[in-house]
Amino acid sequence: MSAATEVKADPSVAAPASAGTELMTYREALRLAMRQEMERDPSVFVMGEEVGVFDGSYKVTAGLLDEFGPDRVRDTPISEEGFVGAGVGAAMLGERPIVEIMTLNFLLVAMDQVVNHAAKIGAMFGGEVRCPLVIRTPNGAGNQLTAQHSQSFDAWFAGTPGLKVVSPASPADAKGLLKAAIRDDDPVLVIENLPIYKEKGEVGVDAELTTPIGLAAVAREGSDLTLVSHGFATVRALKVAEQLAASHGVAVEVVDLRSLRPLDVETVAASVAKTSRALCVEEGWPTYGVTAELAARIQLACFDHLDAPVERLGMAEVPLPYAKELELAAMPTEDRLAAAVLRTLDLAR
Amino acid sequence: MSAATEVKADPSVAAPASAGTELMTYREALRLAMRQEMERDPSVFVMGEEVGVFDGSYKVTAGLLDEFGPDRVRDTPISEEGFVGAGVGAAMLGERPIVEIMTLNFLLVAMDQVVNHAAKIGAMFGGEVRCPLVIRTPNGAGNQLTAQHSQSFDAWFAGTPGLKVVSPASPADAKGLLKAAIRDDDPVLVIENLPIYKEKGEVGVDAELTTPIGLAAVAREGSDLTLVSHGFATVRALKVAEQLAASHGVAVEVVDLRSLRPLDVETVAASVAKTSRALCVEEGWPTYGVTAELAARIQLACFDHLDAPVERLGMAEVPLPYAKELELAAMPTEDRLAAAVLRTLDLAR
Amino acid sequence: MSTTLTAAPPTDLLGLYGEMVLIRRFEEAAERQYKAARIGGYCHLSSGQEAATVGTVAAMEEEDLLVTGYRCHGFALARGVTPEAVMAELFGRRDGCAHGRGGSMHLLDVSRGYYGGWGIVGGQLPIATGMALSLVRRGAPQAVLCELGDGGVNTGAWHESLNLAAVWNLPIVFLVINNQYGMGTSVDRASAEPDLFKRAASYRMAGERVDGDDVESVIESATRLLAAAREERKPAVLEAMTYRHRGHSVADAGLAYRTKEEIEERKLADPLERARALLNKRGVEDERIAAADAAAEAAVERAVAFAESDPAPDVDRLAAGMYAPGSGDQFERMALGSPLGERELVFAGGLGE
Amino acid sequence: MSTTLTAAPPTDLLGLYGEMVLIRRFEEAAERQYKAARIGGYCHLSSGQEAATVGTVAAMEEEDLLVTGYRCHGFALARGVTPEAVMAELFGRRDGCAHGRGGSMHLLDVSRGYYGGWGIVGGQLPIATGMALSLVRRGAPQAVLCELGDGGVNTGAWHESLNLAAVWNLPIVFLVINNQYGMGTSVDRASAEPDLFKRAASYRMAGERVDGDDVESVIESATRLLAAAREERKPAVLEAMTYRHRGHSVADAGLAYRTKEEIEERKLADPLERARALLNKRGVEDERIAAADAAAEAAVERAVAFAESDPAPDVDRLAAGMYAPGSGDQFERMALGSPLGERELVFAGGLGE
Ligand SMILES: Cc1ncc(C[n+]2csc(CCOP(=O)(O)OP(=O)(O)O)c2C)c(N)n1
Ligand SMILES: Cc1ncc(C[n+]2csc(CCOP(=O)(O)OP(=O)(O)O)c2C)c(N)n1
Ligand SMILES: [Mg+2]
Ligand SMILES: [Mg+2]
Repeated sequence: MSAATEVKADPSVAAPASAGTELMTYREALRLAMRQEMERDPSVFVMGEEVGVFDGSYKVTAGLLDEFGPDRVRDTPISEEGFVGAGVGAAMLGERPIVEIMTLNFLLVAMDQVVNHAAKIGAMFGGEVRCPLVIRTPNGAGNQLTAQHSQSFDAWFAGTPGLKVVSPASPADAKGLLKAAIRDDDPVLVIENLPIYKEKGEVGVDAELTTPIGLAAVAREGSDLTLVSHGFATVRALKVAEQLAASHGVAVEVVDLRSLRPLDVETVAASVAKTSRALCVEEGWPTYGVTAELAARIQLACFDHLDAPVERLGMAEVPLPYAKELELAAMPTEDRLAAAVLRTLDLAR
Repeated sequence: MSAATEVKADPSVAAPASAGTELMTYREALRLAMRQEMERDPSVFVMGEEVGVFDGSYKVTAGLLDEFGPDRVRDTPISEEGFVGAGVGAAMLGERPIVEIMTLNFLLVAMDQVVNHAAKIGAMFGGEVRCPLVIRTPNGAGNQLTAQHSQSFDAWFAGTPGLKVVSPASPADAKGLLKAAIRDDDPVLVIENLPIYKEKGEVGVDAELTTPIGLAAVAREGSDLTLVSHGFATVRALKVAEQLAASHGVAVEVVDLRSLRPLDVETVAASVAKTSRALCVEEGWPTYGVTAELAARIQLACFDHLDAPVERLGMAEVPLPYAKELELAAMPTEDRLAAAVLRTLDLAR
Repeated sequence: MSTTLTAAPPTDLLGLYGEMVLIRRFEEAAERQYKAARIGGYCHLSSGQEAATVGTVAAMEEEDLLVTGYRCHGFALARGVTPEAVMAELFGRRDGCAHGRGGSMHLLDVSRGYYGGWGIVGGQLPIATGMALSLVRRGAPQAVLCELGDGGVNTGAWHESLNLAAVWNLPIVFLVINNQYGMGTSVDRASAEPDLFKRAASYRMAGERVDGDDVESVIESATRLLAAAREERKPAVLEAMTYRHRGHSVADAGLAYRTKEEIEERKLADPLERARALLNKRGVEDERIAAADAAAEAAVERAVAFAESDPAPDVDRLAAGMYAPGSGDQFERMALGSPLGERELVFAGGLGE
Repeated sequence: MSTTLTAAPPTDLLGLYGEMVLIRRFEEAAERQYKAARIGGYCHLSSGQEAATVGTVAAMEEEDLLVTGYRCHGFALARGVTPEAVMAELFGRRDGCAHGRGGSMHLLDVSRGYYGGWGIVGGQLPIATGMALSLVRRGAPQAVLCELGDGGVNTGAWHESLNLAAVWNLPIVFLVINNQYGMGTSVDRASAEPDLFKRAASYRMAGERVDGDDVESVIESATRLLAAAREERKPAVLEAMTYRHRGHSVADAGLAYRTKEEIEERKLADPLERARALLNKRGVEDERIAAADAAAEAAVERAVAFAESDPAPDVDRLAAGMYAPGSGDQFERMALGSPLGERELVFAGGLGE
C-alpha cells in the first residue's frame, strides 16, 4: 500500500492482524500508534506542553522527539487556546495534528476552539473544508490531585455535534482507536485516563490494525446484568465482574462503549435485551453525565425488556477533595461498583 | 427590614407579594430585579460587554448606567475570561457581582473560570471562603445566528457540582430567580434566552418576592402526559398544550423546571406518576443534554408508573445552519413539539 | 461559483477604486435586503473600511491565505469571491459560497485561499496561526493575512496567538482594522495601550500603524510586511486606522456611543472620496470613474438578482457537511433510541454521506 | 489554627533569614513525607525561591491581599500561616488550613488575606484582578499581590488580566517568579519576549526586574510597587529572577531539561547562603544564625508531629463546604432518582448545612 492510499484508508474497517500481538502498557500502545502513523504519513505531527524535551508529562510521547525531531514533536508554551486552535488551522490545510492536552481539566481554557471552532467547520462552511484534528488527553481522578485536576467532562464533548469522541479501555483499543482517530477526516477527541496508562494488555502490532470508531465491544459475556462503561470504568467493571462471579456466582456482562460519539446504542441495547438489567458507570459525575444519556437510551430501546430501572454510578458529586479518605469515598471504586451491581440485582443485604 | 438583614434573607423563601403585580416583558422583569437588588445592597454591581453606554446588547441593562453610574454598571473589554474571573475575585471578598455574558456561546472562552474556579471555591478551600457570583446570559437559537451563536450548554453547567443553575421561563420567575440568585451565597448561572426577552407576563413587583432555587413549577395541569421543559421550551410547551387541548382534546401537564441544579426531581416524578407518560424538551441538543438526565431520573423514579418510555425532543444535532429553512427544520418548534406529544401519546397518524 | 481562481487583484488606483466602490454598493444593497427580511442573522457592514480591506488584500499574492472575523463581505469580494456567491450566502441560498450554511459572518472560498469568516472575537487568530505553522512545515513560500478588529486585541487568543507566531517565527501578518469601536466601546475604554500596534513589541514583533483610508499607503505597508513574513518568516502586526460609517450591525443605529458630528467629520476621510480626488488629481477623467461606479451598481444588481433566483438549500440534507464522507457508517448504530426527529432530520439528513 | 492574625513580618535581615530557612527546612520535610507516602497529589517545592517569596510578602502591609499559584508552601509560611496548619494540609488533615480539602496546591488563610493557592496556570490572575477591583469599589487603601510563574505569562488570562488592571487603574502587583523554567520548558522557548517584565509596556504599566535571590532588593522593589498600587492605583509587574533547586514537582528529578552543572552553578546564588554571608559581613554572630537554623528545624519537626496526630477529615461530611449554609433545602428535592451512593455520600454528607 502506498502512503497516499493508506492515508485514504477507511479507518472504520479493521485490517487483519498479520504481525501478531505483543504485551504492552496502554501508554506504550498509544506511543506505538503515534509512531506508526507518523512513519506512515508525513502530515501527522504531535504538539503540546512538554511532549518533547520532557518526554511528555505522563511519558506517553517519550522518545518521539529523538525519533522525529522538533518539527514533528513540538513543545508549546502554556497556551492551550492558542495551540489547540493552531491544530485546527493546520488541520484545515490538510495536516493531521495530534494535540496533547496534559489533562482534560486544561481543555477548559481551550473549550472555545474545540466546541465553537473545530466542531463547526464541516457544517458551517457547507462542507467546503474539513478539520482532521486529533486531541489526546487523560481524564479521571485518583492520586489526590484535588478539585481542579480530577475531572471528566466526557459528556460535554460527546454532546457536541461535529466532534467525534472515543475513550479506549484497553491497550489494544488505545492503539486501534488512536490510529483510527488520526486517519479520520473529522476532529476526534481521544479521552485517555491517568491510572489507566500503566494497564497492560496484548496489542496487535500490525500497522493497519485499527479499532472502528462508533463500535462498542462486549468485553465480557454474562446473562444477569449489563454493566455499561468506558475508559477506566471498564477496567474496574471487568475486575468487579470477575470478583462477583467468584463471590456471588453472578454473570455480569460488560459492554465497553469505546466511542461516546458516535454512541453504539445497538450493542448496549442488545445486551440489555438479553440481561434485562443495566448498571451504567463512569469515572466522572453521573448527573448530566455520560450515564444519563445511556439510561435515557436504554429505557427507550429496551422498555419492554427491563426488569428493573437502569441504575447509574459515578464520582460522588462534589469537587474532589484532597484527603485520601475523602477521595476514595467519592470515587467509583471497585467496592462501590460491586455493591452497586448487587443492589441492581436486588442481592444487596 | 434593614438592608443588612435583607442581605441575609433566605432566598429560598418567597415573601408575600404585597405590592401587587404589573404586566411587563421578561427583559423588563430582569431589569427590575437588578434595579431592586442594586438599591437594596451596595455590594451588587453589574459588569459585562456593552452593559453601560450601549444599554446592553439586548437592552436588558438599559438605563441602569444612568441610574447607578459607571462603577456599578461597568463596561468591559472583550475579555470574558478576565472579567468573569474578576467577578469571582470580587465575590470572594463578599461583593455580589452580576456578570452579563452577551450570549451563552461566549461563556466557552471563560469556561475555566466558571467550572474550574467559581465552582470549586467552597469545597476546595474547606468552606473558608464563598463565591456569591451571578452570571446572566441568554442561550438558544432562532434569528439565523448560525452555528457559533445558537447554542445551549445548559447541561454542562448543571452537571458541575459547586454551581447552581436556574433558567426562568416567565417574566415573574425571571425577576424572582434572578433576585434569588443575587441573594444566594453560591455562584449561580442564570440562563436566559434570546427569543424570550420580549415575552410578557404579570410580575409581582414586591422587592422581597423571590422564586426559590430548586423548586420546579407545574405551569399547566393535565392528566394525559407530562411535558418537562425549562426556559424558552416551556413557553413553547404551554402554547402547544393549549393547541392540542383544542385540536385533540388532550390534557397535557407542563412541568417548568426553573432550576437545573438543584434539579427538582420530586415535582417531575409526581407529575409523571399521575400522567404515566413523559416527554422532555429542551432548546439545545438532547443527546447528552438536560433531557438525558430527566429521562434517566424519571425512568428510575417512576419505573412502575410509566405506560411508555420517556421521550425527548430538542434541537436537531447539527451545528445550526444559517438558511432560514434549515434553521426552522432543526429547531424544536411548536409544530415539531406538537407532533412529538401526539407521538408519545400514540395519537400520531 | 467558487471554484475558478480570480485574476490577480488590480493594483492601479482606478482598479482599486472600482473594488472599493463595489464593496460600498454591495453593503448598501445588503442593508436594504436585510431590512426587506431577505437577509437574517447578524449582518455587519464594512462601509468606510474599503481602503483597508482592498489595500491589504491587493498586497496578497495569489497563494497567500486569508482569515478574517465576521465583518467579511468586503474581504470576500476583494479576494475575488463573486458578488453573486456572497449575496447568495447572505440570502442563505444553495450557491452561496458556504452553500447557505454560514451566512454573513462565515463567508469563505478555499479555491482563493480564503478560510473564513469567523464569529467569535479572537477565535480566528489561533487558527490563522496554525495555518502559518502548516505553511512552514510544508516549506511553502506563502504567508497568512489574519484580520481582526480593535476590540479583538483584548482577548486572550490575541496574546497566545501572537506569542506562538513569534516564538515559532511564522509567516503571518495580523491586520488590526481599527475602526475606533468594538460595538459601543471606544478603543481607549477597552485597551490600556490604545496604540494597538505597539503591543507587537511584547513578542519582539514588528508593528506599525497606517492610514487605513489611504489605499495606496495600506498597500505599501501590507506588501512590505507580507514580504517579510514570506521571505524572512517575520510575523507582524499592521494596524489600519479607519472608521465604520454604519452601526456595529444593521440592527445598531450606531449613535448611542458616538455623535453625529463625529460621524460626519470622519466621513470627510471617506476612502472612496479620497481615491476619487486622487484620481482626478492624476487626470483620470470623470467618465472613467463614473464607469467604475456604474459597473459596481450593475454587479450588485446582478448579485441580488442571482440570489433571489437561487434555490434554498435542501432541507432533506440538514446534516450534510457536518461529518466527512464515510462517517455515516460510524453513526449507524447511534440512531437507536435517539430523541424524536433525529432519525428523519439527522441520520437520514445526509450525515456523513 | 488559622484565625489569629500574624505579627507583622520581620524586616531585619536575621528575621528574614529565619523565614527563608524555615521554608527551606519545611520543603525538605515535605519531600521526605511525600516519599514516605504521607503526602500525595502534586507537591511543588519552592527551595531556591525563598528570597523572592519572603521578600515580596515582607513588603505587604497587614491589610494587603495575597493570591498565588500552586507552588505556595513558602508564600503561606511567609504570610504567617503556621507550619502546623500547612503541614496538616499537606497531610490532608482536619486542621490543615483548608481542612484537608485542598492539599499542597490550595493553601489559604482568609484571616491573613491569603486567598489561595490555585492550580490552573494563569487562573488566579483574573481572580486577583477582581479582588483589586473590589478594593477600589470599597475605597479600601490596600493592594493585591498576585504571584505567577514565568510559564504563566503566555496564557490568555495574563493578557486579559493585565489589560483590565491597567484600563481600570487597579491596585495590584503581578509578581512573576521567574525560575527559568515552566516544567521542562525554558523561558526563551516559551516566551517571544524573554524579558518578561517588558510585557507590562503593552498595558502602559510599570514593569521591572529584580534579583530575586537578594531578599533586600526584592523588598525594596516590592515595597515601592505596592505603595504605588495602594496610593496611586498604579498596577505593576515585578519579575523576580530566581531558580528552582528541585524538580517541577517532587515526582520530577529535574534533570531531563537542564544539566547538573547548571543546577550547581545556580546554587551558588542560593538566597540562604547570600543572606548568611551578608549577616556575617554585618557582624551578626554565627550563634544567632545557628539559633535561627535550629528554630526552623524545631518548628518543622513540630509541624510534622502535629500533622501526624491531627485526625483525618470526617468522611461523613464529604459534601461539606461545597454549598453555603442553607443550600441543603434547595437540594432536598434533587435526591430522588439520583445515581447510586449520592444520597449517602452527598445529600447526607453535609450538603449545604
Ligand atoms: C468572545 C466573544 N465575545 C463577544 C462577542 C460579541 N461581539 C461580536 S462583535 C463584537 C465587537 C468586536 O469589535 P471589534 O473587534 O472592534 O470589531 P468590529 O466589530 O469593530 O469590526 C462583540 C463584542 C463575540 N462575538 N465573541
Ligand atoms: C492551563 C494549565 N495548563 C497546564 C497546566 C499544567 N502545569 C502545571 S504547572 C506548569 C508549569 C508552570 O510553570 P511556571 O508558570 O513557570 O511556574 P513554576 O512551576 O515554575 O512555579 C504546567 C504546564 C496547568 N496547571 N494549567
Ligand atoms: Mg472595531
Ligand atoms: Mg517557572
